[in-house]
Amino acid sequence: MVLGAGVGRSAGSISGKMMGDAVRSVLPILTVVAVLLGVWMLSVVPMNIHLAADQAQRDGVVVVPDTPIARQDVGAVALALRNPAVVPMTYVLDRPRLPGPQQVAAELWKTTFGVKVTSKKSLVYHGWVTLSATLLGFAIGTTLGIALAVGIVFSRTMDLSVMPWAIASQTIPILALAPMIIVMLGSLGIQGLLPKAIISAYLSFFPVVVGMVKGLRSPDGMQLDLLRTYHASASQGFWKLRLPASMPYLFASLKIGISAALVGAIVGELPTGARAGFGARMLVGDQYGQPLVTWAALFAAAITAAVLVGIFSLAERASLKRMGMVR
Amino acid sequence: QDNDVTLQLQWVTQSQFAGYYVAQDKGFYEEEGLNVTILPGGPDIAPPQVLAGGGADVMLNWMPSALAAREKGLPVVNIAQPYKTSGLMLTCWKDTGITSVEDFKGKTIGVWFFGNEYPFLSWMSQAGISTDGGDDGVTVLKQGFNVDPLLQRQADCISTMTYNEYGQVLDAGVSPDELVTFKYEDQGVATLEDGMYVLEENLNDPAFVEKMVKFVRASMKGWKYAEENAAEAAQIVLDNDETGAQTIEAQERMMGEVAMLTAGSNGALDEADYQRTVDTLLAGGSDPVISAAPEGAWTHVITDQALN
Amino acid sequence: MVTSSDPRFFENTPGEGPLAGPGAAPPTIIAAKSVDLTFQTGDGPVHALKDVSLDINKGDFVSFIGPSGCGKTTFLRCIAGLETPTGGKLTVNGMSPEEARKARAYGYVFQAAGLYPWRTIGGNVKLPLEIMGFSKAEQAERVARVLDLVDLAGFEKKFPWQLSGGMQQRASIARALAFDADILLMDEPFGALDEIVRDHLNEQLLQLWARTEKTIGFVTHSIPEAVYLSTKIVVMSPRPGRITDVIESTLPRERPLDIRDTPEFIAIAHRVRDGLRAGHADD
Amino acid sequence: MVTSSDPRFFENTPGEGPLAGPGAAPPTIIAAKSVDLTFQTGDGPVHALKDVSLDINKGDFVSFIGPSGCGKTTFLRCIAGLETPTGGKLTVNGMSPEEARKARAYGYVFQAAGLYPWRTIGGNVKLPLEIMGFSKAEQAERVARVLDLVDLAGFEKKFPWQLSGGMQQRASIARALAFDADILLMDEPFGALDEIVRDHLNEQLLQLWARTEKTIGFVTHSIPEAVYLSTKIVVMSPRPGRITDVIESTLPRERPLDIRDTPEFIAIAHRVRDGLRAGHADD
Amino acid sequence: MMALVAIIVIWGIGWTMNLALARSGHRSAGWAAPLIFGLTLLLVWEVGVRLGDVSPIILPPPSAIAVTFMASLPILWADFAQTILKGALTGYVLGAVAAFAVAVMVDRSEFLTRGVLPVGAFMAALPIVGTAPIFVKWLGSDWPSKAAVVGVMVFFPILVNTVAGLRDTSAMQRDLMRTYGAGYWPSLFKLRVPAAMPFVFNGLKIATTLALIGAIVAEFFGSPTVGMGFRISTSVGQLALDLVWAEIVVAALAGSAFYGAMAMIEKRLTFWHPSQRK
Ligand SMILES: Nc1ncnc2c1ncn2[C@@H]1O[C@H](COP(=O)(O)OP(=O)(O)OP(=O)(O)O)[C@@H](O)[C@H]1O
Ligand SMILES: Nc1ncnc2c1ncn2[C@@H]1O[C@H](COP(=O)(O)OP(=O)(O)OP(=O)(O)O)[C@@H](O)[C@H]1O
Ligand SMILES: Cc1ncc(C[n+]2csc(CCO)c2C)c(N)n1
Ligand SMILES: [Mg+2]
Ligand SMILES: [Mg+2]
Repeated sequence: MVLGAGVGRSAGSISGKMMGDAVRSVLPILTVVAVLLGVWMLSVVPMNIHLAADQAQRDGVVVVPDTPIARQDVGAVALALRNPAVVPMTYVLDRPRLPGPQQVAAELWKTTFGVKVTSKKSLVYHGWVTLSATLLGFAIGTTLGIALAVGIVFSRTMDLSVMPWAIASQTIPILALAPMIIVMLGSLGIQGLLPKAIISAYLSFFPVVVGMVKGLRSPDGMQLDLLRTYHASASQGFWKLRLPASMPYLFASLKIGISAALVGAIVGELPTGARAGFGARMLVGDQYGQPLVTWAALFAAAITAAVLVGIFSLAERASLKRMGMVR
Repeated sequence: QDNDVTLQLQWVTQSQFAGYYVAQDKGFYEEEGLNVTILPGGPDIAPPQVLAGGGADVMLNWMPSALAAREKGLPVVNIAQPYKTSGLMLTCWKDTGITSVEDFKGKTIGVWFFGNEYPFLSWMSQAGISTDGGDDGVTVLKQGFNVDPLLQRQADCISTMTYNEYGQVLDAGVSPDELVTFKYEDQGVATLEDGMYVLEENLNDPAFVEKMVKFVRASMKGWKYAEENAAEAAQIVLDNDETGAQTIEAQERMMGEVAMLTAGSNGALDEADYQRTVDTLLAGGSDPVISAAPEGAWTHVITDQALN
Repeated sequence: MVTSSDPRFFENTPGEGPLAGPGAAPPTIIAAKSVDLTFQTGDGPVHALKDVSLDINKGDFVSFIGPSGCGKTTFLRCIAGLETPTGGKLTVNGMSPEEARKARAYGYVFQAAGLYPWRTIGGNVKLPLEIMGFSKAEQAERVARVLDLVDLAGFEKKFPWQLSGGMQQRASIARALAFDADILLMDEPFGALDEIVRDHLNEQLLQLWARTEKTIGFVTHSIPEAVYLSTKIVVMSPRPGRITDVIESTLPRERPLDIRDTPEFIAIAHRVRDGLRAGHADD
Repeated sequence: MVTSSDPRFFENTPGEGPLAGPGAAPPTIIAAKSVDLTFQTGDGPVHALKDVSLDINKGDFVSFIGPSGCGKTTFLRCIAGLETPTGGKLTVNGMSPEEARKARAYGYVFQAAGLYPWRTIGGNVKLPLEIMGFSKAEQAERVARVLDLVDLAGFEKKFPWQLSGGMQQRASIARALAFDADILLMDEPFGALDEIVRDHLNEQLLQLWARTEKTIGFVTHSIPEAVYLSTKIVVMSPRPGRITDVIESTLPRERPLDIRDTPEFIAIAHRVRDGLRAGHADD
Repeated sequence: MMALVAIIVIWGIGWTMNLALARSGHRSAGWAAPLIFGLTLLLVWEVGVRLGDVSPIILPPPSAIAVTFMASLPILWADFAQTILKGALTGYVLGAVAAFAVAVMVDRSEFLTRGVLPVGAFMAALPIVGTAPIFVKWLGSDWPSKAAVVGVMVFFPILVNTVAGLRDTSAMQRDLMRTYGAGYWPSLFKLRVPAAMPFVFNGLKIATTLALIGAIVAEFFGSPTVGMGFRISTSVGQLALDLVWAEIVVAALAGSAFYGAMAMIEKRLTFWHPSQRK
């Protein structure tokens, strides 16, 4: 969790810092992405060479060794070296073990910009299906998480009794509980968005609780003592000390919470009948042997999360700056 | 409403369930005055559970799974059986040297679980092959939702349906010559697949029975239409697939294969098929899937009315 | 060791308390009887206060002086109800320190500034006023006034980390003065300030005290400061922390800065220094 | 405003630096020429140092005194290479402060103690010794010695938060003394200490300085302390932070405590006070 | 209706007991309060299921789960060993070591930090539903693929926390190191690593629950015929919900123990941190 990571400490000019920050981040990110793409490109050959060799042989190319079973015993790199002609094929397989980045990019492009956004083939359409459950779940989860954290910080009873069970709740594999939740809600007549949102909330509330408990408890002894000398009420202590002190933690929690909510919404799409959304795309892409569909949905989901997290980062910067907590 | 029927499928939208989608799309249900909701399934949906929870009125299920649920205390009853023949088979690489059941020993085999493992377990126990691994038994893998374990050669054989996964193996570029298949039908261990089941207690309600009569009648009409108009049926299925990831080629081929399995049935359960299924399940030796022949696990009440 | 004059000069007679009329002996506000406090630490208990008895009357200006670690901070915290003695009895206005705290009897200046980093200097000073429900106009007026008093006018909008150490300390003094508590407890408030500012603030503090009849508890390390400000100087000694001398000042209440050159002043300072030295010799 | 004597008394002649033989004028160690430093803050720049020029020779004991916020800490940090001036030139031992820092030329005592909370007092003092690769035996020996020097023997195993403010401050002094750097930079090291300990540590520091010929930069708010310790007193003034006076002490190097009553001492103190007061009047 | 009343009454009693316990400040409160809370929860569940006539194939009562649990110990143990000991722990250690190494590496340069953190965040948002099938395809059905899924899942929280922790030093603490002219390694081991510990443990604690979920859920996408995820999904299909819940109990116990162990180590290593002091 990013707890406390939000508190910037670097010295430097404040004016124009946000712009400068964004710009200064572009090059490093591009560099890291470029390195990862390079590694990815390189990995494609060994990952796919056996499949490509099988395919090539079926297409009439001479491959050594000349039976699939014999090739099983040859290392990927060795096989590639002995059959250089097959190497280019590893980048264009229909069902690769590891698709080339260009294949994923093409699929992403095609299903995002190449079709109408209302079409079932559009990732924008599926993105919205997933996103709506995510946002609802996130709202539920965050509200619940903050409420629990406040309860835990202010009530010793809740602190003692609830926290261990909140931890235990997270060790329960959600995918195992999900069908039961769906069935139970279904028998109560609740269908559609809400069941997915509940699973999403279940995954997102925990990081928020942990982060906010830590944040609400972050004021040091002297800061608390000061309020004691004023005989401030508990609610004043909350609004004037604990809440502002917890802001960096809150944003860190929100950023983790929103990714967790997205993962939850996707996970929730399987037991709700995998009809639409990123999760359904991943599943069906996997089941019908279309790895590109799966990979594209996977990346689309991660990009969505990155955008959501980015939005919170901006909000974080803006409000921490207003609070004088970014230097 | 009293005309509402909810149907729980046992997998995602595909031509395996074409009859129901066709009946819906062609207005057959509407003609009967029914308002039908079709719930797609998925890797995480146990139709009997949905039925028990009141989430659906009718479910599709494989008979072994339904009979096992009955033994577990969920009294489900087969009211119609549109699938006459089993489409389940094991598909193996030929180059593993497997030619007969005996050759399975020492091999790794992918099996679907989630209530779909019963036919395989019965078969193995009838063949006297242990499923706990070792040289004299088979190593069982819980198979995911695709045919990768075979393609990646992590398994020597995997479970496939004639109408779906087998085609996917071929789509991956594998030629049938490279494969050996074992159809459960041919091995004499076939069990009934994709029947319609309802809760026993509901059958005491005449209104429900009447609704089911209409439902089965319309569904069978849908099935027969689908068998005759495979391309159109496949297109209807495709239209109903909300994921947008299915292809028309795959669904057309699936429809063709499915039609061969449904062809022999008018919807009524054939008692002989039922008996063979029960016998297979009971033959499980030390580890039978069901412990005693079930009573009242099926009824002709609905089909008798629907088909006349 | 220097034996002290009896600190329990006035007996604490609660009935008489804050109600006593003018002319009568000023009522006892803070009464400590054999206060003990032991901290439990990883390697054994630390006896921070032992058998501390002291009466402070309304309008007293009491300085605490002593080697570092002798329990000055700890005792001040006990008075403010921030620490609970493990033995003895301590009353404030006839109530327990807890209750007095709840009646908002204290303004407290901590040894470190302890400003809230998310509030500007002005916002920090305003904090107690918000909590105690002053009107907006009153808040603004008071903030301006006390910031001016500590020479921080113009820094209202800065954040704490943009100020030097001494400026932060002054802001925290302003914060404690803002709401006019009856009892002011100050833990080395002027430690980080230079002599000139210190003199200035000393004068301001004396004026404030004379004007308002506040009761002040004041920790300092400076002997002249203690003598200049106090009506009563409490000398403490460490291990275990205890009072070794209580000196009643004979200086008049009216104190120009050059009182520091009078023989009387020097005599008192001398006695304090002797007490301090004795405390050190104990080690 | 008081015009200062020219601080650039000795011209900085690098070649002569630390190499100059005995008898020669002591070499210039720290040379600041028109150092400027401006902080950018949310509401406008703060001119913390403006046109600061100063030479410090080997073996000098230089005190910095001035109202809070006048840039004492900032200048000390510049010398230590912890802050980079935005203008002017600053060299230490002929190198940039950065380089001197990397050559471990400094022992630095910060205005706040800044002990590492996960280390005991002993562990904190040992830290620089570990980093600089002293032998285990040497480490133990030195830790014991400097802790004794600051009167903290017996607290070796305590953690920082178990000590009073003054004790923490002393621990941080011990830490800076432990490894015998050539240049000691101390930012109000004795601010939280009482007069007795302060006198004691002042004496110790003078002895150490006399014995080791260290060069010392020392920030203080106490005029007597500055006069008692220094060979050179630098008076600063705020807004913008600048040097207003540099006073070369005429006191002998040998300084018993009672030198503080001599007319010479009082005269210097007077000059410092005037300088300080002038700085305040500027506001 | 009756069930509802009974549930409310039981809940009230449990909560009152806890209130009293917390007020008393008794030393046993630390373990007794969650226990009472848990027992209350179980009782509510049992009574709710029985009075509400909930089918056991939807939600079995705790008593039935307990019986199954005791009867299935060998199965549960085998599954535990496969999923937790092999899959989750291996992945957890691999992910943690990798995250720590990358954090330390990246921490040397502002450039790399700016580049790696967003990319890491991107990785954290890869849902297990997508990654698990891919790793099963690459590494097979047995535990290595589960360890990989776990490794990927725990990598990011630990990375982010370690990076944040390595920077969570005050300006003065860093300046002190600078005045010593301390090189990279001394200031890493003597300042940044100790200062990072509270954060690192934050990450490690959160990662414990992730590791468990990851290892179990990944088995849904292919596994040998042993393992907690395998058992759960298979048993759901067989409507053996009591066994499902027995596995969930194992998961919750193992997860809490794992988390507790981390919290205990944290307590011992970061005793100096304000949040641990009181
Ligand atoms: N929280 C604590 N835990 C353990 N020991 C403590 C704690 N607070 C203070 N002490 C110990 O109590 C003694 C008195 O400390 P106190 O802070 O009252 O001293 P002080 O007189 O204010 O010193 P200074 O002038 O240095 O601030 C010291 O020995 C200190 O080590
Ligand atoms: N990081 C910073 N950002 C902005 N302004 C700063 C910063 N540090 C110091 N200043 C400003 O620079 C000026 C000089 O500060 P400095 O800390 O050097 O004062 P000082 O002489 O040490 O004061 P004191 O005696 O109170 O410690 C002050 O006006 C202060 O507000
Ligand atoms: C978790 C799970 N695994 C396997 C099946 C078996 N199954 C029954 S029908 C069908 C579709 C074939 O194309 C499949 C895969 C299932 N229902 N649920
Ligand atoms: Mg103190
Ligand atoms: Mg300073």
